[in-house]
Amino acid sequence: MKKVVNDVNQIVDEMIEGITSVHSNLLKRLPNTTVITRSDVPVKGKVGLVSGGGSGHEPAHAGYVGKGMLDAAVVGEVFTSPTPDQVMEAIKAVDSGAGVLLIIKNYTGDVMNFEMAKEMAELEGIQVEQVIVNDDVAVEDSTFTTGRRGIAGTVFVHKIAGAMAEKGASLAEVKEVAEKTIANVRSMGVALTSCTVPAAGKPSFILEDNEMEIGIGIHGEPGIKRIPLQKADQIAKTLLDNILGDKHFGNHVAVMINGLGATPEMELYIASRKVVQELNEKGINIHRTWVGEYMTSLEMAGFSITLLDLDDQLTELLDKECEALSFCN
Amino acid sequence: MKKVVNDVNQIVDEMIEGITSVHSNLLKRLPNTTVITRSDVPVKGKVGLVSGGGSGHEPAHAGYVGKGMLDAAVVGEVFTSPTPDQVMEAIKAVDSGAGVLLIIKNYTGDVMNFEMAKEMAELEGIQVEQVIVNDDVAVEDSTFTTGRRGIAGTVFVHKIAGAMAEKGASLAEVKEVAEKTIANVRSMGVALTSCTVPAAGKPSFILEDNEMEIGIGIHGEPGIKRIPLQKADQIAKTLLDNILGDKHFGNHVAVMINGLGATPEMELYIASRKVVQELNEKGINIHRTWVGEYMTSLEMAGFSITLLDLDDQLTELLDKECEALSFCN
Amino acid sequence: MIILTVEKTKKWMNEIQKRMEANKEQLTVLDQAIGDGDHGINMERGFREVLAKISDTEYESVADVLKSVAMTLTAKVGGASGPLYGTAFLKMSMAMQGKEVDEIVFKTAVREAAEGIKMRGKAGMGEKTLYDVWNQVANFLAEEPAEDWDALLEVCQATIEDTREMTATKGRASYLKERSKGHVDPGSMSSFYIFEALMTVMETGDGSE
Amino acid sequence: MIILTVEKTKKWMNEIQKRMEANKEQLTVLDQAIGDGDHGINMERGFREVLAKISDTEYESVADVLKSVAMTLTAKVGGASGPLYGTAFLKMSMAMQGKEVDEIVFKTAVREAAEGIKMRGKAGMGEKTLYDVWNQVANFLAEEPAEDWDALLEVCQATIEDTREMTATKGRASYLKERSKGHVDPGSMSSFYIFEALMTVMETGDGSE
Ligand SMILES: Nc1ncnc2c1ncn2[C@@H]1O[C@H](COP(=O)(O)OP(=O)(O)O)[C@@H](O)[C@H]1O
Ligand SMILES: Nc1ncnc2c1ncn2[C@@H]1O[C@H](COP(=O)(O)OP(=O)(O)O)[C@@H](O)[C@H]1O
Ligand SMILES: [Mg+2]
Ligand SMILES: [Mg+2]
Ligand SMILES: [Mg+2]
Ligand SMILES: [Mg+2]
Repeated sequence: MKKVVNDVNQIVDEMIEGITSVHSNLLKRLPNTTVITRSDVPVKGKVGLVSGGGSGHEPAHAGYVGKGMLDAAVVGEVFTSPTPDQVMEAIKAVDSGAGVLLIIKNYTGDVMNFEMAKEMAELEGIQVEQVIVNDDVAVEDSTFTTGRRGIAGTVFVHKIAGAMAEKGASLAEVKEVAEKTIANVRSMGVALTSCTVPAAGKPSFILEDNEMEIGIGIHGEPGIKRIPLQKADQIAKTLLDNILGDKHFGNHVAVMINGLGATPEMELYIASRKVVQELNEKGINIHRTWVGEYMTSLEMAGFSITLLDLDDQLTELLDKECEALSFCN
Repeated sequence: MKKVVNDVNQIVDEMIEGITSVHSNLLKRLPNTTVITRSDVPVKGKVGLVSGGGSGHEPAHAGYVGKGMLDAAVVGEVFTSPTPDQVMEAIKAVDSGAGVLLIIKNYTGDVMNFEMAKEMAELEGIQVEQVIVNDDVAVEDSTFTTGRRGIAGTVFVHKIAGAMAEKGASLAEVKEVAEKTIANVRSMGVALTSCTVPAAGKPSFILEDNEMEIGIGIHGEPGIKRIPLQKADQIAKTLLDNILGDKHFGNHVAVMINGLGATPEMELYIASRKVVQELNEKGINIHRTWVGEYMTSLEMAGFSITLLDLDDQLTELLDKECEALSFCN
Repeated sequence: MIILTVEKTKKWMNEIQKRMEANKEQLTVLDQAIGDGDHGINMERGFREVLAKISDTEYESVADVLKSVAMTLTAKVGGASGPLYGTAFLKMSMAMQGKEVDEIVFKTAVREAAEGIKMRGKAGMGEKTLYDVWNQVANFLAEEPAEDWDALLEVCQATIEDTREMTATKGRASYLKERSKGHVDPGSMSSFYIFEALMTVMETGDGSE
Repeated sequence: MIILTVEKTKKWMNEIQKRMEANKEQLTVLDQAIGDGDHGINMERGFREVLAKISDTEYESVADVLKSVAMTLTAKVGGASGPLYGTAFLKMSMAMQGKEVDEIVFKTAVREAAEGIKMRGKAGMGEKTLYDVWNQVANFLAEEPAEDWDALLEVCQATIEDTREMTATKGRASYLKERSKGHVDPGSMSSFYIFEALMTVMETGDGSE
């Protein structure tokens, strides 16, 4: 394992220190927590937005904290949901009386820990709602199982709910538009290499030199199948076809091509070219495409594609200015 | 070699198509060239700024094209300087009569190809000046040899010269401030793993599991020495000490912690934490720190540190708004 | 007969911690196969923190120790296993509140823990989670005396083996669907260590040495 | 005696192209050791483009062919080697302009090419660049008749070996300082193939078959 670290047990702490010391004008750390918030929380009269999860997905989630997006990101150990007490600290810090929305990615751990925090916060009289993002079409959508994972599409939920909250909407309204976004967003990813959890010291899985894993999760959870490495166009088409086959999309979408960590931007753009071509051919208008690293999996090579079906409201909220470091420019 | 590509011979072409089709509102490709320009060139009355180099350093250089930064980026084959005819096309496209400044990184190939283009452009009556960035303190500064390489510090030169040009300054003035920036900027990098040039198909060099290369170049050129992997803080301190030892810095600097491709943001922030600490201890004020991927080396793991010594003029220009995709937010 | 005292409970945690440390890598490897490769790391961290917390604290009752354990696990583990084990120990603590821990209390506590896991994780039997182990142990205790520790461990082991052939429908392994078959559930394995640790404590006296 | 015709020149390019293709990997490996690992890729691409350009074109003179070669290399190679080889062939073309290529013209052309490289690359002898080879070849031709091709190749080879022990002071290898020792200069190696190709053409008749 080759990583730029000091002590594997201090990674999260030192990363948070790094982020908040570099961006002290925008962000702050709640003392003795793993919570990063806007420097001006609680924002008077505004619904507070809290998200988070295990670390190793940077820039998620601290990169989405800022005016017009999240109020706080709760940081867990690498690939491990943060604990309820930390989420609770975040809720308390961002609540200005207008209530708090938790944006949770659909993993058993995240859901349980955030729900426990919600219960604790409600006991203290804070109004808390939650939405659960489950955009990964690689996993079967079933109520009998854990269901679909939340992956890169979560970033659009942060953005749109954030813009809605910034407008002064009520908790119910913010929750409603977050749920609409979740209903409208779909993603799927592919891995070319594994990642290595620092404390584990060894790759999470092994892909042979000619293999790739279609439908990979952002924690290195296996996907749909392991097949021989294909050309960029073929990979992009497979992911896109799975996404388009899962839901009927209208003719106006936002697109995200998300690098999982080690894939050079050069390759992301080669894949993007095909995505743009395919959507053009299908007569689907692209409102805007984000290409870069938004929801990573440590140093995994690979990428995901996300499509968000837009209506007028979502478009307006997506376009609103914001100040989070990793999305707003 | 595991890469998201179609045909290794089409990589550059397809990447350019990807970039310009995704960002068609901001950027365009000059037909039948490997030149990416602002969509509104030539900008009336403004000095034109052209940079570029081999590809494989994305987001350099197309990510720095936009209002307030570059007018055009000339894209070469992977790690290979673009040819004079392509540079010439860029010069012609951006010249509005106010002249053109070439921002060249100090590599024999880049210097020769850009100089040939300059000669050609001058024959056609276009006023062209050039500056050569050589910020890499890992290489000896000597007039008898090729001298120092241009690495991540180049991005600050783009930004500052770009802001100056946008203000309506003359070619001589823009060149002067670019040269001041070059005189004030220093960088140094470290590699943990090699990169693989797609057409070569094999890693450019091999680092053992416990080795790192101090002073690496952005094309995988070897650096100062190969030593056992150290802790993040130690690495950051070594790079910083080399930079601070090379030139006297005042007490107001801009900082860039630049990932070389495969190093997760998590690790960049762990290194950043140390850099901030060290500078604080030395009483050097940080105006702002950029952490991310700005001048990469394909999928190399590692990072570089850049320090820019600021005065009032440089600070003002660095802070000016701009619209390039990968620097301005 | 009182079967758990404050001292014994502390010793139990001590024994768990040893096992989590010794098997950190095994649990992580199991989790790499069908999860995200952090279960050993999570459990080792959790019980390291538990020991740090309880070692120097004076407790009035077993319930108090277990409450401390529950809070620490909940606050330090995260992931799926944090809330689940946190809930399990909290439910045990609640069942023991104000009582000395004799066989009846102990058995009720384990059943409550299993129900707590079920409630928190929304998983039933056969979904390839640690609930399988806790439920089978509770079932065993409902029928058999709480002194046949070897038999109890056999139940654990058999259940672990059963999880191998199951298709996961809860937790991270569920994403794999049929591909989750052929691998033992990591959480069931860590639950085994918890009961194995308990057995060691039970068989080596009251731990008040 | 005329030693280069249009046909022979085309054949020369053909022979160069074959060698660059066959030795693409070798040149790249040499460049990986002390450069950035693209020299073989650059040369193979360059001469592939040269052939594509000149094959179907009718030329009036050797000078015209070489001008085409120079333009193509300049526009298609990039890096350090593009301008250098572009300049070399352009200078040869200029020296042959309006002339038939006899031994005298040929010798002058090679000298001009070497001077062009020196001017463009600002490198002198012993800096571990392809200038070393071109300069030594030009020196050899100043003394010896242009028909002792074997001897000429020996000069090339000896120079390549000399570059091995040099410390680079120009080009990318210069960043390595003393560490550049022990490796042959990739550009010198590709220059060798250019002269080797020329020898093959010279020794197998006028290429007009
Ligand atoms: N819904 C659930 N109910 C009961 N146990 C579960 C559930 N989901 C997961 N588990 C247990 O948690 C274990 C994984 O724990 P761990 O790896 O620490 O958390 P995570 O899956 O968040 O990385 C699984 O092996 C399984 O036994
Ligand atoms: N200043 C120079 N003068 C003469 N030859 C040079 C100079 N710099 C580099 N070279 C030659 O160019 C070769 C490298 O070419 P190439 O790898 O294609 O370009 P780059 O170094 O830009 O990647 C070197 O081996 C050397 O022979
Ligand atoms: Mg986990
Ligand atoms: Mg090169
Ligand atoms: Mg796990
Ligand atoms: Mg080279």
